[in-house]
Amino acid sequence: MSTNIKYFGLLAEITSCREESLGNSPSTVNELLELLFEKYPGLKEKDFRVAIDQQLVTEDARITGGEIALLPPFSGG
Amino acid sequence: MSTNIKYFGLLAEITSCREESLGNSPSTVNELLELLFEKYPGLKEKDFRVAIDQQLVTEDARITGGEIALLPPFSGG
Amino acid sequence: MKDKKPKNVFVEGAISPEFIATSIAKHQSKTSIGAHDIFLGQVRADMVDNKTIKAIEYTAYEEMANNKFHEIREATFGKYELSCMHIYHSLGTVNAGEICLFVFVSSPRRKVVFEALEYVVEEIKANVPVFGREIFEDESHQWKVNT
Amino acid sequence: MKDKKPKNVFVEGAISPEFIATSIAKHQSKTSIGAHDIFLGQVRADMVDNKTIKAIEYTAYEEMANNKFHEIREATFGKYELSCMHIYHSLGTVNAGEICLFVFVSSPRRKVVFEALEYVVEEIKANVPVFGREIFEDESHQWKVNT
Repeated sequence: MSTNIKYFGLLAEITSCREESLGNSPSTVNELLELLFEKYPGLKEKDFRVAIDQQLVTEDARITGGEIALLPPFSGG
Repeated sequence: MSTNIKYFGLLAEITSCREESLGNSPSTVNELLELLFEKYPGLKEKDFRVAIDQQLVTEDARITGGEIALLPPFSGG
Repeated sequence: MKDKKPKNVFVEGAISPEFIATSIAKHQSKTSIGAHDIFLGQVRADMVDNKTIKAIEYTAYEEMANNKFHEIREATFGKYELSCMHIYHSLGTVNAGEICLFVFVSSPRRKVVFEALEYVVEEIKANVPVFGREIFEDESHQWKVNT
Repeated sequence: MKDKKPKNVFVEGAISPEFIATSIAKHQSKTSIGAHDIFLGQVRADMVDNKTIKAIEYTAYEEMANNKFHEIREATFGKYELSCMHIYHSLGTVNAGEICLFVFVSSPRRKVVFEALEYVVEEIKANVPVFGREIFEDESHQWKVNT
Protein backbone atom coordinates (compact mmCIF):
# COMPACT_ATOMS: atom_id res chain seq x y z
CA MET A 1 0.00 0.00 0.00
CA SER A 2 1.37 3.40 -0.93
CA THR A 3 0.73 6.58 1.04
CA ASN A 4 -0.56 9.72 -0.67
CA ILE A 5 0.46 13.04 0.79
CA LYS A 6 -0.65 16.58 -0.03
CA TYR A 7 1.46 19.63 0.78
CA PHE A 8 0.04 23.11 1.13
CA GLY A 9 1.32 26.67 1.16
CA LEU A 10 4.88 27.12 2.32
CA LEU A 11 5.32 23.35 2.66
CA ALA A 12 4.64 22.80 -1.05
CA GLU A 13 7.47 25.23 -1.76
CA ILE A 14 9.86 23.19 0.36
CA THR A 15 8.85 19.88 -1.18
CA SER A 16 8.53 21.41 -4.67
CA CYS A 17 5.34 19.46 -5.15
CA ARG A 18 1.73 19.63 -4.04
CA GLU A 19 1.10 15.93 -3.88
CA GLU A 20 3.15 12.76 -3.95
CA SER A 21 2.95 9.07 -3.31
CA LEU A 22 5.45 7.45 -0.93
CA GLY A 23 6.54 3.92 -1.88
CA ASN A 24 6.93 2.64 1.67
CA SER A 25 4.02 2.76 4.11
CA PRO A 26 4.73 4.26 7.51
CA SER A 27 2.30 3.01 10.13
CA THR A 28 2.13 6.14 12.29
CA VAL A 29 2.37 9.87 11.71
CA ASN A 30 5.64 9.87 13.65
CA GLU A 31 7.16 7.37 11.24
CA LEU A 32 5.87 9.36 8.30
CA LEU A 33 7.44 12.55 9.63
CA GLU A 34 10.80 10.82 10.11
CA LEU A 35 10.74 9.78 6.46
CA LEU A 36 9.75 13.25 5.30
CA PHE A 37 12.33 15.07 7.44
CA GLU A 38 15.00 12.92 5.85
CA LYS A 39 13.71 13.61 2.35
CA TYR A 40 13.03 17.35 2.97
CA PRO A 41 15.28 18.63 5.77
CA GLY A 42 13.71 22.08 5.40
CA LEU A 43 10.38 20.75 6.71
CA LYS A 44 11.84 20.13 10.12
CA GLU A 45 11.96 23.73 11.23
CA LYS A 46 8.48 24.55 9.95
CA ASP A 47 5.32 24.76 11.97
CA PHE A 48 2.60 22.54 10.52
CA ARG A 49 -0.18 20.12 11.37
CA VAL A 50 -1.13 16.78 9.86
CA ALA A 51 -4.60 15.78 8.70
CA ILE A 52 -5.77 12.31 7.75
CA ASP A 53 -8.94 12.31 5.69
CA GLN A 54 -9.40 15.99 6.52
CA GLN A 55 -9.23 15.47 10.28
CA LEU A 56 -6.33 16.94 12.22
CA VAL A 57 -4.42 14.20 14.03
CA THR A 58 -1.59 13.97 16.57
CA GLU A 59 1.82 12.49 15.89
CA ASP A 60 0.97 9.12 17.40
CA ALA A 61 -2.02 8.62 15.09
CA ARG A 62 -1.99 5.39 13.07
CA ILE A 63 -1.99 5.55 9.30
CA THR A 64 -4.30 3.02 7.69
CA GLY A 65 -4.67 4.55 4.26
CA GLY A 66 -6.66 7.65 3.47
CA GLU A 67 -5.55 11.09 2.34
CA ILE A 68 -2.74 12.65 4.33
CA ALA A 69 -2.17 16.41 4.27
CA LEU A 70 0.55 18.61 5.75
CA LEU A 71 -0.91 21.98 6.65
CA PRO A 72 1.05 25.10 7.60
CA PRO A 73 -0.64 27.69 9.85
CA PHE A 74 -3.98 28.76 8.40
CA SER A 75 -4.14 32.29 7.07
CA GLY A 76 -7.53 32.73 5.49
CA GLY A 77 -9.50 35.95 5.43
CA MET B 1 -41.38 86.92 24.67
CA SER B 2 -43.14 83.97 23.06
CA THR B 3 -42.02 80.38 23.39
CA ASN B 4 -41.60 78.15 20.33
CA ILE B 5 -42.25 74.47 20.77
CA LYS B 6 -41.71 71.55 18.38
CA TYR B 7 -43.61 68.28 18.70
CA PHE B 8 -42.38 64.99 17.24
CA GLY B 9 -43.79 61.59 16.44
CA LEU B 10 -46.76 60.50 18.50
CA LEU B 11 -46.80 63.85 20.32
CA ALA B 12 -47.42 65.76 17.09
CA GLU B 13 -50.46 63.55 16.57
CA ILE B 14 -51.82 64.52 19.98
CA THR B 15 -51.22 68.23 19.49
CA SER B 16 -52.24 68.08 15.82
CA CYS B 17 -49.30 70.31 14.99
CA ARG B 18 -45.55 70.00 14.62
CA GLU B 19 -44.66 73.42 15.89
CA GLU B 20 -46.41 76.25 17.71
CA SER B 21 -45.77 79.46 19.52
CA LEU B 22 -47.18 79.91 23.04
CA GLY B 23 -48.28 83.43 23.87
CA ASN B 24 -47.32 83.35 27.53
CA SER B 25 -43.78 82.57 28.61
CA PRO B 26 -43.33 79.88 31.23
CA SER B 27 -40.05 80.28 33.10
CA THR B 28 -39.34 76.60 33.76
CA VAL B 29 -40.00 73.32 31.98
CA ASN B 30 -42.39 72.39 34.80
CA GLU B 31 -44.48 75.49 34.17
CA LEU B 32 -44.45 74.78 30.45
CA LEU B 33 -45.67 71.23 31.00
CA GLU B 34 -48.52 72.43 33.21
CA LEU B 35 -49.66 74.72 30.41
CA LEU B 36 -49.36 71.97 27.81
CA PHE B 37 -51.15 69.32 29.88
CA GLU B 38 -54.07 71.71 30.24
CA LYS B 39 -54.13 72.41 26.51
CA TYR B 40 -53.52 68.78 25.46
CA PRO B 41 -54.73 66.40 28.19
CA GLY B 42 -53.60 63.44 26.06
CA LEU B 43 -49.94 64.44 26.52
CA LYS B 44 -50.07 63.69 30.23
CA GLU B 45 -50.04 59.92 29.89
CA LYS B 46 -47.30 59.88 27.27
CA ASP B 47 -43.63 59.18 27.84
CA PHE B 48 -41.46 61.97 26.46
CA ARG B 49 -38.40 64.11 27.09
CA VAL B 50 -37.83 67.82 26.67
CA ALA B 51 -34.92 69.39 24.81
CA ILE B 52 -33.93 73.06 24.85
CA ASP B 53 -31.68 74.02 21.96
CA GLN B 54 -31.18 70.31 21.19
CA GLN B 55 -30.01 69.43 24.70
CA LEU B 56 -32.15 67.15 26.84
CA VAL B 57 -33.13 68.92 30.07
CA THR B 58 -34.87 68.02 33.33
CA GLU B 59 -38.21 69.41 34.46
CA ASP B 60 -36.67 72.03 36.70
CA ALA B 61 -34.65 73.57 33.85
CA ARG B 62 -35.18 77.29 33.29
CA ILE B 63 -36.50 78.51 29.95
CA THR B 64 -34.74 81.62 28.70
CA GLY B 65 -35.70 81.46 25.04
CA GLY B 66 -34.28 79.00 22.55
CA GLU B 67 -35.95 76.15 20.70
CA ILE B 68 -37.98 73.77 22.84
CA ALA B 69 -38.78 70.26 21.61
CA LEU B 70 -40.95 67.49 23.04
CA LEU B 71 -39.49 64.12 22.09
CA PRO B 72 -41.18 60.73 22.46
CA PRO B 73 -39.00 57.63 22.87
CA PHE B 74 -36.44 57.39 20.07
CA SER B 75 -36.99 54.60 17.61
CA GLY B 76 -34.40 55.00 14.89
CA GLY B 77 -32.81 52.14 12.97
CA MET C 1 -10.44 61.11 9.11
CA LYS C 2 -12.48 63.08 11.66
CA ASP C 3 -15.07 65.51 10.44
CA LYS C 4 -15.06 68.84 12.11
CA LYS C 5 -18.74 69.62 11.70
CA PRO C 6 -21.94 67.58 11.57
CA LYS C 7 -22.87 66.34 8.14
CA ASN C 8 -26.27 65.19 7.02
CA VAL C 9 -26.76 61.53 7.80
CA PHE C 10 -30.30 61.37 6.43
CA VAL C 11 -31.31 60.08 3.05
CA GLU C 12 -34.81 60.24 1.59
CA GLY C 13 -36.46 56.82 1.47
CA ALA C 14 -34.81 53.40 1.54
CA ILE C 15 -31.06 52.81 1.28
CA SER C 16 -30.43 50.72 -1.84
CA PRO C 17 -28.00 47.80 -2.19
CA GLU C 18 -26.34 49.75 -5.02
CA PHE C 19 -25.69 52.68 -2.69
CA ILE C 20 -24.00 50.26 -0.28
CA ALA C 21 -21.95 48.72 -3.11
CA THR C 22 -20.76 52.16 -4.19
CA SER C 23 -19.74 52.95 -0.64
CA ILE C 24 -17.77 49.68 -0.40
CA ALA C 25 -16.11 50.30 -3.77
CA LYS C 26 -14.92 53.74 -2.65
CA HIS C 27 -12.84 52.04 0.05
CA GLN C 28 -10.82 49.93 -2.37
CA SER C 29 -8.30 52.73 -2.81
CA LYS C 30 -7.73 52.80 0.97
CA THR C 31 -5.21 49.99 1.08
CA SER C 32 -4.37 50.31 4.77
CA ILE C 33 -7.83 48.92 5.56
CA GLY C 34 -7.98 45.19 6.34
CA ALA C 35 -11.46 44.82 7.80
CA HIS C 36 -14.87 46.34 7.21
CA ASP C 37 -17.95 45.74 9.32
CA ILE C 38 -21.36 46.82 8.06
CA PHE C 39 -24.65 46.93 9.92
CA LEU C 40 -27.90 47.14 7.97
CA GLY C 41 -31.26 47.74 9.62
CA GLN C 42 -34.09 46.29 7.54
CA VAL C 43 -37.80 46.99 8.05
CA ARG C 44 -39.60 43.87 9.30
CA ALA C 45 -43.11 42.94 8.20
CA ASP C 46 -44.13 42.21 11.80
CA MET C 47 -47.63 41.05 12.49
CA VAL C 48 -49.55 42.82 15.29
CA ASP C 49 -53.15 41.83 16.09
CA ASN C 50 -53.47 40.08 12.72
CA LYS C 51 -52.30 43.12 10.78
CA THR C 52 -48.96 43.21 8.98
CA ILE C 53 -46.60 46.18 8.93
CA LYS C 54 -46.00 47.20 5.34
CA ALA C 55 -43.71 50.19 5.87
CA ILE C 56 -42.16 52.53 8.42
CA GLU C 57 -42.35 56.28 7.95
CA TYR C 58 -39.40 57.97 9.61
CA THR C 59 -39.28 61.50 10.91
CA ALA C 60 -36.54 63.11 12.97
CA TYR C 61 -35.60 66.20 14.88
CA GLU C 62 -33.03 66.64 12.14
CA GLU C 63 -30.71 69.30 13.54
CA MET C 64 -30.46 67.56 16.90
CA ALA C 65 -30.14 64.15 15.23
CA ASN C 66 -27.28 65.26 12.99
CA ASN C 67 -25.54 66.74 16.02
CA LYS C 68 -26.01 63.47 17.90
CA PHE C 69 -24.68 61.46 14.97
CA HIS C 70 -21.69 63.76 14.96
CA GLU C 71 -21.12 63.29 18.71
CA ILE C 72 -21.35 59.53 18.24
CA ARG C 73 -18.78 59.69 15.43
CA GLU C 74 -16.38 61.73 17.55
CA ALA C 75 -16.81 59.47 20.57
CA THR C 76 -16.28 56.36 18.45
CA PHE C 77 -13.10 57.69 16.82
CA GLY C 78 -11.93 58.54 20.35
CA LYS C 79 -12.52 55.02 21.64
CA TYR C 80 -11.51 52.90 18.63
CA GLU C 81 -8.70 53.00 16.05
CA LEU C 82 -10.81 53.28 12.94
CA SER C 83 -9.79 54.22 9.41
CA CYS C 84 -13.26 55.51 8.62
CA MET C 85 -16.91 55.44 9.54
CA HIS C 86 -20.10 56.19 7.63
CA ILE C 87 -23.67 56.42 8.88
CA TYR C 88 -26.82 56.78 6.80
CA HIS C 89 -30.40 56.76 8.09
CA SER C 90 -33.61 56.96 6.09
CA LEU C 91 -36.30 59.60 6.42
CA GLY C 92 -39.76 59.18 4.93
CA THR C 93 -41.22 55.87 3.86
CA VAL C 94 -39.23 52.62 3.90
CA ASN C 95 -41.12 49.49 2.89
CA ALA C 96 -40.82 46.13 4.66
CA GLY C 97 -37.71 44.37 3.36
CA GLU C 98 -35.94 47.63 2.58
CA ILE C 99 -32.97 49.08 4.43
CA CYS C 100 -33.37 52.08 6.75
CA LEU C 101 -29.98 52.19 8.54
CA PHE C 102 -26.49 51.66 7.13
CA VAL C 103 -23.48 51.86 9.45
CA PHE C 104 -20.04 51.15 7.99
CA VAL C 105 -16.78 51.03 9.97
CA SER C 106 -13.30 50.15 8.70
CA SER C 107 -9.94 49.52 10.31
CA PRO C 108 -6.58 47.96 9.52
CA ARG C 109 -7.51 45.02 11.80
CA ARG C 110 -10.68 43.18 12.54
CA LYS C 111 -11.06 43.13 16.34
CA VAL C 112 -11.81 46.80 16.57
CA VAL C 113 -14.48 46.89 13.85
CA PHE C 114 -16.69 44.42 15.70
CA GLU C 115 -16.59 46.45 18.90
CA ALA C 116 -16.92 49.81 17.21
CA LEU C 117 -19.88 48.81 15.03
CA GLU C 118 -21.95 47.50 17.91
CA TYR C 119 -21.12 50.61 19.94
CA VAL C 120 -22.24 52.93 17.13
CA VAL C 121 -25.49 51.06 16.47
CA GLU C 122 -26.45 50.98 20.15
CA GLU C 123 -25.65 54.68 20.52
CA ILE C 124 -27.82 55.51 17.53
CA LYS C 125 -30.74 53.49 18.83
CA ALA C 126 -30.51 55.09 22.28
CA ASN C 127 -29.58 58.69 21.61
CA VAL C 128 -30.68 59.92 18.21
CA PRO C 129 -34.14 61.55 17.97
CA VAL C 130 -35.61 59.56 15.11
CA PHE C 131 -39.20 58.36 15.20
CA GLY C 132 -40.71 55.48 13.27
CA ARG C 133 -44.38 55.31 12.39
CA GLU C 134 -45.29 51.73 11.52
CA ILE C 135 -47.92 51.59 8.78
CA PHE C 136 -50.16 48.54 8.47
CA GLU C 137 -51.65 47.20 5.28
CA ASP C 138 -54.99 48.82 6.10
CA GLU C 139 -53.26 52.21 6.51
CA SER C 140 -53.72 52.24 10.29
CA HIS C 141 -50.52 52.80 12.22
CA GLN C 142 -48.65 52.52 15.51
CA TRP C 143 -45.47 54.15 16.76
CA LYS C 144 -42.31 52.03 16.72
CA VAL C 145 -40.65 51.28 20.05
CA ASN C 146 -36.99 50.24 20.13
CA THR C 147 -36.08 47.25 22.27
CA MET D 1 -32.39 27.57 6.72
CA LYS D 2 -29.73 24.95 7.43
CA ASP D 3 -27.88 23.33 4.59
CA LYS D 4 -27.55 19.62 4.82
CA LYS D 5 -24.32 19.26 2.89
CA PRO D 6 -21.22 21.40 2.42
CA LYS D 7 -21.46 23.87 -0.42
CA ASN D 8 -18.60 25.56 -2.16
CA VAL D 9 -17.60 28.71 -0.32
CA PHE D 10 -14.77 29.61 -2.68
CA VAL D 11 -14.91 32.12 -5.49
CA GLU D 12 -12.17 32.71 -8.02
CA GLY D 13 -10.43 36.04 -7.47
CA ALA D 14 -11.70 39.09 -5.59
CA ILE D 15 -15.26 39.49 -4.30
CA SER D 16 -16.80 42.52 -6.01
CA PRO D 17 -18.99 45.19 -4.38
CA GLU D 18 -21.65 44.30 -6.97
CA PHE D 19 -21.64 40.69 -5.78
CA ILE D 20 -22.23 41.94 -2.24
CA ALA D 21 -25.03 44.26 -3.40
CA THR D 22 -26.75 41.37 -5.17
CA SER D 23 -26.51 39.29 -2.03
CA ILE D 24 -28.05 42.10 0.05
CA ALA D 25 -30.82 42.63 -2.52
CA LYS D 26 -31.78 38.95 -2.37
CA HIS D 27 -32.67 39.41 1.29
CA GLN D 28 -35.25 42.10 0.69
CA SER D 29 -37.93 39.49 0.16
CA LYS D 30 -37.16 38.01 3.60
CA THR D 31 -39.29 40.41 5.60
CA SER D 32 -38.80 38.71 8.95
CA ILE D 33 -35.20 39.97 8.95
CA GLY D 34 -34.54 43.16 10.91
CA ALA D 35 -30.75 43.22 11.10
CA HIS D 36 -27.86 42.26 8.84
CA ASP D 37 -24.21 42.26 9.82
CA ILE D 38 -21.54 41.94 7.15
CA PHE D 39 -17.82 41.40 7.56
CA LEU D 40 -15.48 42.11 4.66
CA GLY D 41 -11.81 41.20 4.69
CA GLN D 42 -9.79 43.49 2.43
CA VAL D 43 -6.20 42.88 1.32
CA ARG D 44 -3.86 45.44 2.91
CA ALA D 45 -0.88 46.94 1.06
CA ASP D 46 1.36 46.40 4.08
CA MET D 47 4.96 47.45 3.89
CA VAL D 48 7.59 44.91 4.97
CA ASP D 49 11.30 45.79 4.78
CA ASN D 50 10.56 48.65 2.40
CA LYS D 51 8.56 46.46 0.03
CA THR D 52 4.82 46.80 -0.39
CA ILE D 53 2.38 43.92 -0.69
CA LYS D 54 0.50 44.23 -3.97
CA ALA D 55 -1.66 41.11 -3.78
CA ILE D 56 -2.38 37.90 -1.91
CA GLU D 57 -2.62 34.61 -3.74
CA TYR D 58 -4.92 32.23 -1.87
CA THR D 59 -4.82 28.47 -1.99
CA ALA D 60 -6.77 26.02 0.16
CA TYR D 61 -7.19 22.41 1.03
CA GLU D 62 -10.57 22.82 -0.61
CA GLU D 63 -12.44 19.67 0.44
CA MET D 64 -11.38 20.06 4.07
CA ALA D 65 -12.03 23.81 3.98
CA ASN D 66 -15.56 23.39 2.64
CA ASN D 67 -16.23 20.80 5.31
CA LYS D 68 -14.91 23.19 7.97
CA PHE D 69 -17.05 26.04 6.62
CA HIS D 70 -20.00 23.68 6.83
CA GLU D 71 -19.19 22.74 10.43
CA ILE D 72 -18.88 26.43 11.32
CA ARG D 73 -22.27 27.12 9.73
CA GLU D 74 -23.92 24.30 11.65
CA ALA D 75 -22.30 25.34 14.94
CA THR D 76 -23.33 28.96 14.40
CA PHE D 77 -26.95 28.09 13.64
CA GLY D 78 -26.87 25.93 16.77
CA LYS D 79 -25.63 28.78 18.96
CA TYR D 80 -27.48 31.77 17.50
CA GLU D 81 -31.01 32.42 16.22
CA LEU D 82 -30.15 33.45 12.68
CA SER D 83 -32.40 33.78 9.66
CA CYS D 84 -29.53 33.11 7.30
CA MET D 85 -25.78 33.08 6.85
CA HIS D 86 -23.52 33.31 3.80
CA ILE D 87 -19.76 32.88 3.55
CA TYR D 88 -17.56 33.52 0.51
CA HIS D 89 -13.77 33.30 0.38
CA SER D 90 -11.47 34.06 -2.53
CA LEU D 91 -9.04 31.66 -4.15
CA GLY D 92 -6.28 32.82 -6.49
CA THR D 93 -5.07 36.39 -6.72
CA VAL D 94 -6.69 39.26 -4.82
CA ASN D 95 -5.07 42.67 -5.21
CA ALA D 96 -4.49 45.11 -2.36
CA GLY D 97 -7.73 47.01 -1.74
CA GLU D 98 -9.88 44.15 -2.99
CA ILE D 99 -12.12 41.93 -0.88
CA CYS D 100 -11.14 38.34 -0.10
CA LEU D 101 -13.68 37.35 2.58
CA PHE D 102 -17.40 38.13 2.78
CA VAL D 103 -19.43 36.89 5.76
CA PHE D 104 -23.09 37.85 5.96
CA VAL D 105 -25.44 37.02 8.86
CA SER D 106 -29.07 38.07 9.29
CA SER D 107 -31.61 37.83 12.08
CA PRO D 108 -34.92 39.33 13.16
CA ARG D 109 -33.06 41.29 15.88
CA ARG D 110 -29.71 42.96 16.09
CA LYS D 111 -28.02 41.66 19.24
CA VAL D 112 -27.51 38.21 17.84
CA VAL D 113 -25.96 39.29 14.52
CA PHE D 114 -23.08 41.06 16.24
CA GLU D 115 -22.20 38.01 18.31
CA ALA D 116 -22.69 35.53 15.51
CA LEU D 117 -20.64 37.45 12.96
CA GLU D 118 -17.59 37.76 15.21
CA TYR D 119 -17.87 34.09 16.10
CA VAL D 120 -17.98 33.03 12.45
CA VAL D 121 -15.04 35.21 11.42
CA GLU D 122 -12.85 34.02 14.30
CA GLU D 123 -13.72 30.40 13.56
CA ILE D 124 -12.80 30.86 9.91
CA LYS D 125 -9.47 32.46 10.76
CA ALA D 126 -8.59 29.70 13.23
CA ASN D 127 -9.95 26.54 11.67
CA VAL D 128 -10.18 26.71 7.90
CA PRO D 129 -7.16 25.51 5.88
CA VAL D 130 -6.64 28.50 3.61
CA PHE D 131 -3.17 29.82 2.87
CA GLY D 132 -2.23 33.31 1.73
CA ARG D 133 0.91 34.03 -0.27
CA GLU D 134 1.69 37.72 -0.03
CA ILE D 135 3.18 39.02 -3.27
CA PHE D 136 5.38 42.12 -3.20
CA GLU D 137 5.77 44.63 -5.99
CA ASP D 138 9.08 43.05 -7.04
CA GLU D 139 7.34 39.63 -7.30
CA SER D 140 9.09 38.28 -4.22
CA HIS D 141 6.74 36.84 -1.62
CA GLN D 142 6.15 35.79 1.98
CA TRP D 143 3.52 33.59 3.58
CA LYS D 144 0.71 35.35 5.40
CA VAL D 145 0.36 34.73 9.13
CA ASN D 146 -2.96 35.42 10.85
CA THR D 147 -2.87 37.35 14.11
